[in-house]
Amino acid sequence: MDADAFSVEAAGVRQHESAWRRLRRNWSVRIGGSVLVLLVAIALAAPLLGTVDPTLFDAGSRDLRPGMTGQITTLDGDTIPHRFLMGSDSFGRDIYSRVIYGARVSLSVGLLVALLALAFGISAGLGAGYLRWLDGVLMRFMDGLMAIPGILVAIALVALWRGSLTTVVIAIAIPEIPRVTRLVRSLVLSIREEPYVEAAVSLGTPTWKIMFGHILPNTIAPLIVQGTYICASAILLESILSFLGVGLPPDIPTWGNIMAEGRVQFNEYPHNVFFPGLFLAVTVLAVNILGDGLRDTLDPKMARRV
Amino acid sequence: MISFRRIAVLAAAFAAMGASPGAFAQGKVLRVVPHSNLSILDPIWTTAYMSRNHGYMIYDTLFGTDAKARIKPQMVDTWTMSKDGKTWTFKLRTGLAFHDGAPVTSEDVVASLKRWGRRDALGQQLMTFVEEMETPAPDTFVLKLKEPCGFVLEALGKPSSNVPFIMPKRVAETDPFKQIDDYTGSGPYIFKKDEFKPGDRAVYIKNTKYVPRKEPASGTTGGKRVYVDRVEWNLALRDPQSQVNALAKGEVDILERPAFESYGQLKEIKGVEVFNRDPMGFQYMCRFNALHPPFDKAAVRRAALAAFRQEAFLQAQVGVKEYYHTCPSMFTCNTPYATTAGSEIMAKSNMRKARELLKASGYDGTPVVLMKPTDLAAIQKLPDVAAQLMRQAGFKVDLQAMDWQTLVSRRAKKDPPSQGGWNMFCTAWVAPDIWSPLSNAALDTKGEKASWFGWPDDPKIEQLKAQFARELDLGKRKKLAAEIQAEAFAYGTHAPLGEYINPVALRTGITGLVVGPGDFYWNVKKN
Amino acid sequence: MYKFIARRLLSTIPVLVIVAVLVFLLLRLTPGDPAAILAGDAASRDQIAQIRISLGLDKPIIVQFGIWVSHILRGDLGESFYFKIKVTDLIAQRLEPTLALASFTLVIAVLVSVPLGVIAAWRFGGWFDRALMGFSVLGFSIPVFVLAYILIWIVSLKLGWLPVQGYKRIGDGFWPFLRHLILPSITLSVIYIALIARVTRASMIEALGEDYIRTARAKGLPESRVLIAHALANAAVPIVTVIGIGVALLIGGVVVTESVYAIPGLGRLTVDAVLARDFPTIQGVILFFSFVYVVVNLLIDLSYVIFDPRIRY
Amino acid sequence: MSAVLEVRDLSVALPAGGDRRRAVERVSFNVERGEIVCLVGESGSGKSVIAQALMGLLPPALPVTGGSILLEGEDVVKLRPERLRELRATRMSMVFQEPMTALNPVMTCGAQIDEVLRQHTRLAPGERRAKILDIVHEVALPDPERIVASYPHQLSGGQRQRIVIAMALVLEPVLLIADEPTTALDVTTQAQILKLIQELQARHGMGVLFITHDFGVVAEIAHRVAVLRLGEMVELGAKIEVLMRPQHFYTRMLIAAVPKVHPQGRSADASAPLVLETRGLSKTYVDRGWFSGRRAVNAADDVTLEVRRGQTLGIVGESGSGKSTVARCIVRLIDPSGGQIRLGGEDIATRSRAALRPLRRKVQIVFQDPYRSLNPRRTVGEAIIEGPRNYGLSRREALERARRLMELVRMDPGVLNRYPHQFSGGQRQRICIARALAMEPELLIADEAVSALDVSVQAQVLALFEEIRARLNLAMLFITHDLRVAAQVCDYVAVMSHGRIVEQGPALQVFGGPRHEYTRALFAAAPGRDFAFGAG
Repeated sequence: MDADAFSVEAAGVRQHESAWRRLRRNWSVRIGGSVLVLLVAIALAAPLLGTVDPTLFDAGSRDLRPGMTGQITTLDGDTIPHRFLMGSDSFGRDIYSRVIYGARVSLSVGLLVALLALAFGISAGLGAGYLRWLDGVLMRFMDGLMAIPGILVAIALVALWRGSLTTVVIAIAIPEIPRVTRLVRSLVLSIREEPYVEAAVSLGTPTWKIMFGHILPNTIAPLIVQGTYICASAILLESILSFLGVGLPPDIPTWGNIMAEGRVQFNEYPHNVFFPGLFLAVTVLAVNILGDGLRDTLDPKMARRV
Repeated sequence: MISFRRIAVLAAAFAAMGASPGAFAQGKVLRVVPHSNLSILDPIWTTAYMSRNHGYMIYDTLFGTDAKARIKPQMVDTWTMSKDGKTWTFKLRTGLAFHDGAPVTSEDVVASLKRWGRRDALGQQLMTFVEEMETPAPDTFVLKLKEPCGFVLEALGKPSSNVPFIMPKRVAETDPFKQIDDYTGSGPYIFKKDEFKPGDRAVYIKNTKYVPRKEPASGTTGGKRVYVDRVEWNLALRDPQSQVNALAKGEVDILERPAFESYGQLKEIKGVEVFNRDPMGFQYMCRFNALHPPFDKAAVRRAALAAFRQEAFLQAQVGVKEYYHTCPSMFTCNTPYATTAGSEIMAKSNMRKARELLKASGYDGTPVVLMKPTDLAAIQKLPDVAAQLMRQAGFKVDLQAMDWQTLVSRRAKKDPPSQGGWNMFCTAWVAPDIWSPLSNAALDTKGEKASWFGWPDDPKIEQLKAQFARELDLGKRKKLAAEIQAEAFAYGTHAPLGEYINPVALRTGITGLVVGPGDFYWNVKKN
Repeated sequence: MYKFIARRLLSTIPVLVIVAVLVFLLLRLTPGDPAAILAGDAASRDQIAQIRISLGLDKPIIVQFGIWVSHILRGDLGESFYFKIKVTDLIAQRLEPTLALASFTLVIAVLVSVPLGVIAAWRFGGWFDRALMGFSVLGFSIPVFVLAYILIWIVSLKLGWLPVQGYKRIGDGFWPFLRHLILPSITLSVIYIALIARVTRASMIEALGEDYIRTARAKGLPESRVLIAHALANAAVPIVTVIGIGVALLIGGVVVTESVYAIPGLGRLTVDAVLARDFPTIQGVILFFSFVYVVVNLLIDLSYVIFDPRIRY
Repeated sequence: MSAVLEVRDLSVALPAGGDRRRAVERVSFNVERGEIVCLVGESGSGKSVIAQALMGLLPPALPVTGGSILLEGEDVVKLRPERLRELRATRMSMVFQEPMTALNPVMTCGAQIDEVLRQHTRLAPGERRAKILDIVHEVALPDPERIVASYPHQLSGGQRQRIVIAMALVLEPVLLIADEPTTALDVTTQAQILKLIQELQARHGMGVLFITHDFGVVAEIAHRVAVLRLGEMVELGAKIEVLMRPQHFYTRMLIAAVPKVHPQGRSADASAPLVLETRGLSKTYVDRGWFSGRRAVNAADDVTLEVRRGQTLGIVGESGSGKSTVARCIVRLIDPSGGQIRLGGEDIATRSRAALRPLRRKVQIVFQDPYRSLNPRRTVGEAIIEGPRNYGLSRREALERARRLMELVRMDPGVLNRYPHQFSGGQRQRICIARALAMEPELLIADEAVSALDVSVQAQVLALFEEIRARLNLAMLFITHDLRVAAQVCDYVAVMSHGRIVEQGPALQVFGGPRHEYTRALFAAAPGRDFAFGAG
């Protein structure tokens, strides 16, 4: 008699295979994930990939086209011949090394911004979703923050606080916080109405345990998805800040800085913009594709929305 | 459904919003991309070069400086100096009129000089000699001095900021510490106030009533003849690549200061030429802060000097071979006081020697705080080169990027680098500012009392400079200058890094650009 | 309905107040002394102190805020340190190009993206849908300025079709006005198209899954009518909403686009002001943009009344 | 009589990865003019797929792979899309399950009916309007003028369903397909809609294919019945034949599972100890907007009831009657605004959360939706031991208890480390019961706990509740909208309407002789109430 209950609803059961397996089967996740893993590997292994110190230059080797050979003088004063795989910039720096090392900065910016925005957003969102007295004040504040176009906040903050990794990350993260907060809050508000949370209440589970044991874990999937989008837009925004001259100091090799410096002679030496631009676009694309894949597999409800 | 009538109404509303008087420009328009933004329209209130250039468009001057640095009369027709040298009488030439039609009178001149005399450094000095300014006739004014003064004409014909421009009396009576808001001048162009949008554009139209002098134009002197109907300064076009593109497409006529990186492209473009109107050009230098370690020691400064190969700086910063040359002199090369004295340490720059010097100096590894401006393309690569060369020599370098505004306020601080001070920065000078030991601010070695930042303390230089000032013989002066330079290199006041020019780029067919220390737009023809 | 409108109007007040507080704090709590900047290079300590007093910077911060707000309420945003004119005048001067660029972009974006999104949703999972999704992800991934350079290089320099830079007032003739706007607008619209097409597609897919679509089909209506009268009409609210939210994106894009194309609009003004540390202008522009953003989204919220009768209470 | 619809060997494929190869497997049946044929089956039986196939509305993922659908001789399967569109609404029409979502919310009802006329006729606007008002009048909607100008959200569910019916019938089709048209409606509304369909069918003489899972409805409306199981037709015949003498074991099982509408008549011991007692319990929701005035809604008003050990009190009511509010107040998921809740003599209505904690375990609740009642990220074992662990039981002991309880609810204790998504709805509901029982409660509340389940599963879970109550001597509060279910398990019944209890008493008494007018109306509306399923 009971066995029949199995078969009748077996159709429903089949579709709920484990999230991990669905992830691995999803093409977006596969493509975006592998490209990203590759980029991270490149960033980590930068010194091993035939690069030189990305800040080193030799004016005699300036404006070389990709593949040409020139020379580089090391900090020890030795002059060594060097093949400029992606050409050199108007200083005579090796674009290839700068792009490879730039991956470290750009990826860190993306990751740190996402983590920072999520950390603050989650705290604020949990607070607003669970503490009624905090909700009104906090959400009005977030509404206000959200009304200021993010890029303006970022530009103003970086320009006024002077560019450094910390300030750039903070400045890009701040405008993202209200969005995360809103998301977390709405998730908390809807999850706390779920019967399994009510069941936990009636089981005598203390509030903090419900918050961290029942509610937070169920917000993770949409938050990971949101995190990837924040990461992608942060990498992009960093390059825009650099382009406008309010990003990280120009001697730090970020993709945005390489492009910002190369744009002066874009028509003549497009490789200065092309290679970092390509890496940037591929990275952002990979993160976005990964985000789409994660959303489709982890958070089908949201998938229908955007 | 949106009806056509509604679209028409919308379009009309749009048109009404966009329409501005005189927008339908007639005749020849010269479209110029100036080197910077024009934000202040009072050339007496500020020393900004853009405001000076604006002044030359709409005002005229009593005297001017020609291409060979000689003072020539401009608004003045004739002048006399009394025997005792204490009374100067000037007669204005005929036909001078302001844009509103009123004739230029001596009262306007006196009021203008008074205001200038409150703001300009040289003007202030002149005013200490002036006892009285009189206006015996509308075309005559008289300077009565307390004692004879040798630089009356030099002051009145001063080519660069602040220039004693002649304004109408009512304007010149504005508080010198407030900006004027009436831009009536008597110069070759008339300012279109209604079309001026800071950060967008400034427009000048030909002053058809202007009477030029007979002589050919030279520097700020001679006949300021106008061959175009309208000059538009494009203040919005700041992106270097866009500037080149716009010039290539003929959307603008002149780029005042193309980025060095752009010359390679500019020379390739058909219909575009490059022209240098400031032959003496600029000199680069890096300045040490002698107050704080590690550059409080001459030996350390000299180690840096030994590391600084001028070619490295020039090649990275300028790049275009024909636009730069190394110059071992602290005084502009190819000018009277140029010398090689004491320059061996740089002229024969040698990294091995730099390392030895640094080791011998007892350098303890204190990082050099090197300030880098991020928004001045003409000098922003120098600090990077300096940093790399110094690192190669064994220095520790803390390269700090900031905008020029910040750099300027920070370089004035005498605090230690750890408390918001600094060790080093790089900059560029126009030739006339440094071509003599007296004008070269970097050679002010009065220690903390020195007028320029870095505060080197070398009484010997000061003593030689005093001698130089009193010496009248050119040969002896040259010798003194050489001695001064040798001592300066030995002390390590600063590192001269070579010289460069920054020619304008213009469309073929634009001719007649005036050579001189500013960007002037009379005499320019457009085909 | 009037209650809804009144409530929505009143609810923008706290938002604007908080915007004002944030903009004020943003700049007042950053390092750098406005007085020193205003005083210029050669100012003495006394002069700076003098300027501090004249700017009211010596007063307690709360008093400064009060003064500042009272000025704003009187329509006075102060005088630009850098441009030396009233910030309100400055904004007025720079408004037209930005307005033209933004509205033109908006028109292009909506005209292109909504049909694309509708078709993609209709052919959900087909090649068109995949291509559009691919394009939209790509649109999010290319920095605006790189796109701008590529477009200029191809369209203006190689093909010579359009000007490379600049802005012509509509008073200078409609055709020059349009010619100068086309390229910047296309550049700017790419990301916007990507965004709106994505949302259109998603909300269309959701709408197409609703029961009333099945009802409409069961009535024997042709597909076009099902798509537009039923699905799109119901998907309108999220689409219109994202157009409003996208205004923030547009403002960000304007800042970059105007810099590349040398358009003397508010975006350029922002960059110039920031680089010059022109505090009153930065505050003014951010405040203005935020105000526009709030108003646009207010209007969009009010437009729900048209799109969704359920809101009319 | 001639067949308006002939379905022959219809097969519809399922996409790969489904639980079976075909959604519908070689199904054949006729619908004659003037006849109502009921398609009956549980969820997943393929009955709705058939309905959509008839209209040509199947999604591309579910293609017809064989057979034919002849509508007045024309094969719908082979028709060009244009012709198919012509037939819809003119020859065949459809009425859907969810009246709340079946209408376009941004179009007035009149415009939606008008669309049909504009699409399929060349009538002038005035004629169309007259026709619309006619049909709206015919489906017995009051004030047609106002209704036509209304948007769907301004109408009640029953009214909306009437609009859908009006839309379907305005062009007098020969075939009406009704896909569970009353399932989402309250029982009284359901009765009205069923009556309307019967009347209209009789008046217009069309064929009706009526799809339902509810044998009560079948008994009420059908002429003939077809029973579907997993896409196959297992039985087809006249109503009486199928309901009274089912041939197939599955049909027999289904019919046996239908709860009887008459209470079982257990003698309730009125002297058993009182577990729960509410006195004047009320809950008022106050909507205090910023700018709108106060609006108060009495969700529960002066509710007084008692539950004794070993006995079940059923609260019966339609949606919005406040029955769930009462349950949630008792568990203190929401705070009552007045009255007392006495649990074992102690009033918990106003206790603080902290003070409430020791008493929490005495009352446990099982919710309606088995899919949302378990945290998807926790194993069922974790779910069951959560409560006992909160009250200090060691993990080992708690797991031991969980295993015992799994056996009690007829589940394999070995599956404790699985996640909820690996179980069916019925199984999850068993797990929820185990979770509640793990607290060793004195009172178990079942809030519509079997409403979301198919009738066969429902019967099993009901039996389980009954067994547990008896075995553990529990007090139970059973909340349901379904009179049959209430009759099945309750010793006492309270009938609620608009937040108030209108009648309560022993089940036998209330069911046998309802005194309150509302109760009588409710009972009268229960479909198939006079039908003795399988009797004979």
